[in-house]
Amino acid sequence: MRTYVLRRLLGAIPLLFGASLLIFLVFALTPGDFIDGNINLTPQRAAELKALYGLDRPLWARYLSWLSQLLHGDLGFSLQHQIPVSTLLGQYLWSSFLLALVSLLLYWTLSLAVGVLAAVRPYGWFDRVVTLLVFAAMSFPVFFLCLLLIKWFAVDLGWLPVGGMISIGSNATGWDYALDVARHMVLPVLTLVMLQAGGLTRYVRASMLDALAMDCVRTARAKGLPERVVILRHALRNALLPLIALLGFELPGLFAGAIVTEKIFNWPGVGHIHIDTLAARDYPVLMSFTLLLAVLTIVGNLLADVLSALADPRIRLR
Amino acid sequence: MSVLSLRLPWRRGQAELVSLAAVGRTPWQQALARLWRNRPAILALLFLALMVIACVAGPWLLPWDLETTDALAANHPPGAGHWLGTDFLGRDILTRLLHAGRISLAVGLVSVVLSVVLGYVLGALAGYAGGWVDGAIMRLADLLMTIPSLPLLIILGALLSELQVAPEQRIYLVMLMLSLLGWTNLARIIRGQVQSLRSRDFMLATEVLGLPLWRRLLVHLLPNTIPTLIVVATTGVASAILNESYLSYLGLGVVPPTPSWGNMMDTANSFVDFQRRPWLWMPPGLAIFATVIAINVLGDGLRDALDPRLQARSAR
Amino acid sequence: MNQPLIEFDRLSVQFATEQGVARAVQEVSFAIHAGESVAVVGESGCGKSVTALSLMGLLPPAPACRLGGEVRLGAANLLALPPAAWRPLRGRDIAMVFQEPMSALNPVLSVGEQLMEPLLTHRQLSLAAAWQQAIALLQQVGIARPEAIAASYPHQLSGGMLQRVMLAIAISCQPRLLIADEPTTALDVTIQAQILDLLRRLQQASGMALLLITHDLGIVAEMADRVVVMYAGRVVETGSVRDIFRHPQHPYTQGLLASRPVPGRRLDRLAAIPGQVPSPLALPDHCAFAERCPHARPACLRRQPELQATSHTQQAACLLLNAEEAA
Amino acid sequence: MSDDTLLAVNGLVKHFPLYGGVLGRQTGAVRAVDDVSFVVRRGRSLGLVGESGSGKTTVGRTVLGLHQKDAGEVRFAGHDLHALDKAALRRLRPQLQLVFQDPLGSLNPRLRVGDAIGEALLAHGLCPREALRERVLAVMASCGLGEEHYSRYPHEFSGGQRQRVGIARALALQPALIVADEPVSALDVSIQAQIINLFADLKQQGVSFLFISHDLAVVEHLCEDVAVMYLGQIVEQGSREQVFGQPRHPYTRALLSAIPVADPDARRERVVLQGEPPSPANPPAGCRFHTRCPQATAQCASVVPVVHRVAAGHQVRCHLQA
Amino acid sequence: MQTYSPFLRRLLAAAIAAGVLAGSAQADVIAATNPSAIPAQAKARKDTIVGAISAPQGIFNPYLFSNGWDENVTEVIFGRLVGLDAQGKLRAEQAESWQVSKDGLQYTLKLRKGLKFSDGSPFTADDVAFTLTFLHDPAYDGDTDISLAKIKGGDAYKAGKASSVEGIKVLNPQTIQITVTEPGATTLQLIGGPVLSRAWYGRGYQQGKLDELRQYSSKPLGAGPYIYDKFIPGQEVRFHANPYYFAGKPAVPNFIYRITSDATKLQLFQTGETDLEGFSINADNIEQLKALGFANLNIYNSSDYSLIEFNHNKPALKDVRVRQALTYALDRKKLVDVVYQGYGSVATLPLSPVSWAYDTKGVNPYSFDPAKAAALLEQAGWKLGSDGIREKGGQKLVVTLLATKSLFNDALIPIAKENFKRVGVELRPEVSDFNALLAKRKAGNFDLATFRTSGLNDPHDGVARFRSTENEVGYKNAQVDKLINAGNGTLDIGKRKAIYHQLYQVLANDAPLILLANRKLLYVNSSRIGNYKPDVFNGIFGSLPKLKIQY
Repeated sequence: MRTYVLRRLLGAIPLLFGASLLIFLVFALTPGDFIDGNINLTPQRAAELKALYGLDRPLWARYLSWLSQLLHGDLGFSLQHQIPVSTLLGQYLWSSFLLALVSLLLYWTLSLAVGVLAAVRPYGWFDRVVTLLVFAAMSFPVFFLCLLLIKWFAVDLGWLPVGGMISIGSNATGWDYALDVARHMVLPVLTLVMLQAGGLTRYVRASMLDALAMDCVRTARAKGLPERVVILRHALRNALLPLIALLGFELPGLFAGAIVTEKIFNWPGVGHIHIDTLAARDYPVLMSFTLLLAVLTIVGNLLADVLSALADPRIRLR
Repeated sequence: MSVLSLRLPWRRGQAELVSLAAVGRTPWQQALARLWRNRPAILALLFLALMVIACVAGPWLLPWDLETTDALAANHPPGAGHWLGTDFLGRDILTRLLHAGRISLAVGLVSVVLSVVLGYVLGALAGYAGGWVDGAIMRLADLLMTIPSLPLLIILGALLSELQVAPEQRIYLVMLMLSLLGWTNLARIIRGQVQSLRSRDFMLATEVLGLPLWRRLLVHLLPNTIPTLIVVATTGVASAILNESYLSYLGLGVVPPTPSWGNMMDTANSFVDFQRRPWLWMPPGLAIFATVIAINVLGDGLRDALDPRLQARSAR
Repeated sequence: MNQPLIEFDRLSVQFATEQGVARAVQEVSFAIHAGESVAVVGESGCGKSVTALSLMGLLPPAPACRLGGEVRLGAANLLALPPAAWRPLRGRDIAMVFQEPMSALNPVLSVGEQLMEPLLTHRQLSLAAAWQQAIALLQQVGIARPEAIAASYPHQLSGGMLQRVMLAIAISCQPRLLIADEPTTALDVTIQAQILDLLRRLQQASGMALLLITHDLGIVAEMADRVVVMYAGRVVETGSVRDIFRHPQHPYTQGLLASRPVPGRRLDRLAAIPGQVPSPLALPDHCAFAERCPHARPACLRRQPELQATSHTQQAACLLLNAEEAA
Repeated sequence: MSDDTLLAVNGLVKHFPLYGGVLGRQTGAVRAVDDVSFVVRRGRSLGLVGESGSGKTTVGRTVLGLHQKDAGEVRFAGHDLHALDKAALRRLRPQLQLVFQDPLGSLNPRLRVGDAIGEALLAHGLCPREALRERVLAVMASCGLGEEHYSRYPHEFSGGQRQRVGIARALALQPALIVADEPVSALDVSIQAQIINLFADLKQQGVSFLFISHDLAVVEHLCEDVAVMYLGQIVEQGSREQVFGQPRHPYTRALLSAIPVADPDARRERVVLQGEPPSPANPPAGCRFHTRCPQATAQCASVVPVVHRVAAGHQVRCHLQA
Repeated sequence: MQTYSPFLRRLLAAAIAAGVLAGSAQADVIAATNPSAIPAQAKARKDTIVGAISAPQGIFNPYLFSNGWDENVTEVIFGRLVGLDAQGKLRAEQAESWQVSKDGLQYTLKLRKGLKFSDGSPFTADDVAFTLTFLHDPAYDGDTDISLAKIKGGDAYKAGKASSVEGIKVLNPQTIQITVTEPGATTLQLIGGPVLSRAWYGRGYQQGKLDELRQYSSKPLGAGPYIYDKFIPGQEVRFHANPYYFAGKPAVPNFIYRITSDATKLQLFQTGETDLEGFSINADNIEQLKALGFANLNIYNSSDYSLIEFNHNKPALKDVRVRQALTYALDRKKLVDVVYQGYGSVATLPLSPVSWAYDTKGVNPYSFDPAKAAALLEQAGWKLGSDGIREKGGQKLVVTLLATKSLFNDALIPIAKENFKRVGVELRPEVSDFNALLAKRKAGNFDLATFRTSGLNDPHDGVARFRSTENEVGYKNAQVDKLINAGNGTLDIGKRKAIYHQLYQVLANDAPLILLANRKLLYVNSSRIGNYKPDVFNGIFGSLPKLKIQY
């Protein structure tokens, strides 16, 4: 098991370098840079600034200096925000994480419950209704869903705030603060849950159907175990194995920020600044953030493998 | 033991029955018959066919021109002349809707075709060749998986305009980019399938029979991966259509004045239009919604029909 | 004869499939007495496994599956029981061992956990007591290092070992009937011998009845007291093991016995039964074996033969047994 | 080696490497086949008997060139099979065919059986396209399949018919040797007999078989020569009469006694072997069978037994025969 | 404006920040009809005004920010020495008065007495000198181009050849004198901007080293009406009233900038979360806002203009007749009507109609005239081809148009395509993000490009782009250069007005670009806020210190 993890870690190193090179090239080859986007500059001033930011240096030199910076643990300095990239990301990353984590927990719970129930009686009325709802939820364009929810719950009914993370000027702390944030989170979380739960429910249902068809489930029934035990202990535990790997893949998503949802709900998340920095060609932020996601993807893959190995004695005890 | 046998005894019985009852039918005919019995899937297919016909033929039959603007007829609600009303430039919504349908559907198809070709070829190659070829292709797939697609799309979109691509065609190139990133999923699936098919007895048999390589690949190996391909491709079209609407929302998709369902729905972004002019966003919204549902239902039906054991493992 | 333990009374099982109704089991009647070994023999698709599953209540629910007739345990008709009332019988009164021990055990639970489950459910033992009992059971089925085996997972054990574990699970609540569905088909010959030995010893020790489902006549000859021969969902012949092997009455039974090469007795050709088993979707109203039967008469294509006694221990379902009708 | 030798296998070794560790280096090997030698003579059949994991299937596949050997030699009709280049091997293919255990899995589900039987004939240029159908129908007829089966798909057949198709496919090429890997074990009893009879018919037409099976009764019925394998090695081989009549190796004896006999009165004393076969990745030192052998001595645990010739053509790998 | 992609809009807005929050001289006000409809949430905020802002990034230094929204924050914190009044004329703010020498080369500014930064420390001429010196620093990378002021010795300081800027002289704590090498009409605005405290920002400052100074971007210290409290990224910026503000402590104790987005700003205003908000102007929005009852709508002319630029390096577009033809061919009236729904006008001059220099007399208005356009193209040798597209020497008259995605362009592109087609010109629109558009334009890889200028405080700002030294698209005209320099070379409004009038006529005949539209702006306040008088040059900042909460 440990050698397995170590081997995977070793394999991730060239992948990381490849990713860093790819990310750098993609951004370096994009037309326009941080200076080009400023129409107020005279050509002379623009040239001075490009030299100041090192944007006039050859590609390889820029890559190498970025890389060596990274290897020293320095993510660089945001051109647009004039603060270290790590500080900048720190400001936004955690609210994205909060939003993503809460919706992740909710839609996993929901999908598991619904998917299992649907699989226990496949093609029953519950399954059919769930299938229909799942397809419906999967077929909504995100922004449309956001706007609809705002119109109903925030404007027409006035139950929930339109957007943001805290009430204006609020100095609440402790429980009041948590409550305030929770109230603001309801709609964006609802959106994300609706968007994500569909696919996962289908997956859970399929996996559960597979598991229910296993011989060992029949054995469990033949032993006279209560149906609840048969389903939860025998079938679900097997159905969870492929799902656990899926959980690992969610890792980068936790930090990527839901761009459209965050934007429309004014959630101060990282998806929000992502597009802004892109429009401004704030490369240090963009590259670091993209690389962060790449690292998280690799770690997520690794985690997925390790988690499923841990969950499955056939791999764990090989 | 029969490869198709499921583990439950009654299932095994049924699998046997299926094969005995359907005498004289090719596997494709069998699949069609199974599909035919799936009423929702057939309804979905019918709906899609109607949608395609309407989008292809509709704009010719309607009296309105796609691009001619008419400031006097701006923002008319649905009525006798303009059945679905007009937009802020006085263009007929129905005409634009159907025209947009052509584009959205074409975009969906094209991007899927591209990513499917890439994913299929690379996946099959990796699965069949094994060794360093497999290693290289799969590492490339790993690498692409680490790159989040959105920034890439934005950047590639910008690159495209640098290359002087005509705006009507740009969306296809954007979708090409999506394909360049999106093939990995299918490649993995196909690779796995090819690997397992390769070690199946009938592939060993082709070797023992001394069949030439091309025949082993084209007649024996690859046709058996087609069902998976069809299912993945179908659901791919649905997500491509949603992607297009998403990209158009971000200003990266189909650019006006060329209409697409995605950029038409953009109007919903204006609170006033959202509140007061539902005819602007409802038709494209419903079109996307219904089409995507129909494709998903059809995909589900195809999955059941083509390979009852192939599970709903589509990428979310 | 005294009251049988289990009595199948004209059991019928039909499956609704996409192509139509499959008549998997039709009008099957036979009884199992306490302590007796009954073997059900037949080829795949003849309904022998379905018959066994109907006893366990493990067939899919209606409308996918329709049941007819009765299966009596003592005085109770099992088929009339609600699902909740089934459960306490399973594993306690009737236990079952399946063909593939590797897939029949849950890969994510340790052998010990799976062994303790019926003890905890049916005998309400404490965890510690269940563990003790589990170890004892493993010893009873001839496993040398029971603690180590109990802590291991199915994939770490061989097929023979797993089948021993399955047997341990099956006997854990001292069932009155053990159903063994092709228990050794997946195993090698030398392991098969071990498991059959074990099965015989366990049965002798506990006095439980055994319903053995198999296609292997050799195993039947070694294990069974009585034999039920099934073909196309029906019982075609039943009798004591000696009757069946010495004086098979039904042409199918005769064909089965003749179609195996016998070690040490060289023949140039085997007496194969021509043709194949009919589809359960399209069973004839007459004798289902008629098309393959070397002795078939026109009368055989007219009606379904009934089981009739050919001696006081043997019954067969063949029109040829009635000389006048066959003529 | 006499003139009627069709296939000669000499000292064949096939190991499957195992990888492990952080860097994925080879850490061991499954010694599937270790020093196996036998001969199949023209017009005769060799039965290769053993339990699962004994390496009999690997022998079959290595003989067919589907696996690369690690050592030893496979000579088929005078050719060193593993020394041939790809094209030459392909030309030799029709001579050397395989029948599988799983009749459905060995047929391409998307190919009509007529095409499946005929395609290799075309590919090797053994039959002009115009005559193909005739020729295929003739082969099918010899395997008990009718014209109505020609354009059906594998899923439309019963197990026995599928196996007939599989045999017809091999037979169409008029092979000299057919490697039959457990060809009847997936079939029902009544169907098994039909297929066994079909093999008997083919033998009469002069086809030789390497018949791989765990079913001793079937082997005894069909094969003139028998080799018994245990953990990658042949422990005993000889003629049918020698191996079944005077088995010398304790394993062969145990195997024979373990077969349930379809006779309720034949209650015999049986040698029940203890334990299970060890893993071929880690075979025991000395005699590989010593861990389960009821007659094992101290010598057996340490010294590898050599092959003893106990009679003409009867060889045993056992210290007790010394 | 809500209908287009918010991030692109924000980007545009960032580039034209000054313009967005600037307004016209006279605002039309549509007063609230039903102040009692003010949402309870807003009424509950007794001591706080909430304004709206799009995307501040936290660089709250008036010379280091890179985005217009940060500038809006600094305006609240810093104030200026010299500002503009609602008519765009210079106004004394932190500076009490100024003098300019006859030759326009010497500027003397006198500060108000007792000026203090918000921490109570004195605000002196030395701080002004520090600010101007810092702007000349070689490491300075902000947007402000002090070199345009041509301060004597500035270049030497920047090149590291001098340790101070020669032209900056502190005469006494209240007076500073600036010497320049060229006169400039906009110089006073440039040197009269926000002032950085030397005591706060100058700690650790050395020539060429700005690292420490940058750190204070998140801890700003100024002398404006409000004091910075806290920035919650993505959420809001909070301020409280500055007791040392030169015009007296503002009446409302707290001010908050709430971050809003286009998709939901109306909803936020409607539910009372914001008090002040800007909207894109059109009949729909106005009607919707009027219906709320509690909103005061302030409508005024913006100072920017939109345009289609020609690439003068392309052979076809070098021909003035082609440029004129394309201008005639475009139905700009229709465009303005569709987009602004009566709240904008076709642009005739590169200038806002509110400017003192605005005079269209004798300037060709290029009214929509397809016939004339066709005639001009004929004259230029472009003959109609069989496919309806004109050609010359085998070359089709096909022009590309670079545009960003915006509601304005959503209308412009189909209209232009249709109009040009009518005169035999094929238009190929290309939509990209703003940054990419500018990069492409700079690379010369286009025929036409459309965008909007930033806010223009001085007529010079509107015409500087035509000067051959600054023009990036190949336009050269010696007479235009001369007139531009003359207009910037004097501060006499009378003289300048005459010069610009002549310039506008010359430019119109030359048609170096197609002027599209002058728009109006819509600023809305909840009627609970009193004294709110936004104008084009100051946005909300003109009235911020005087705001009061009346309901």
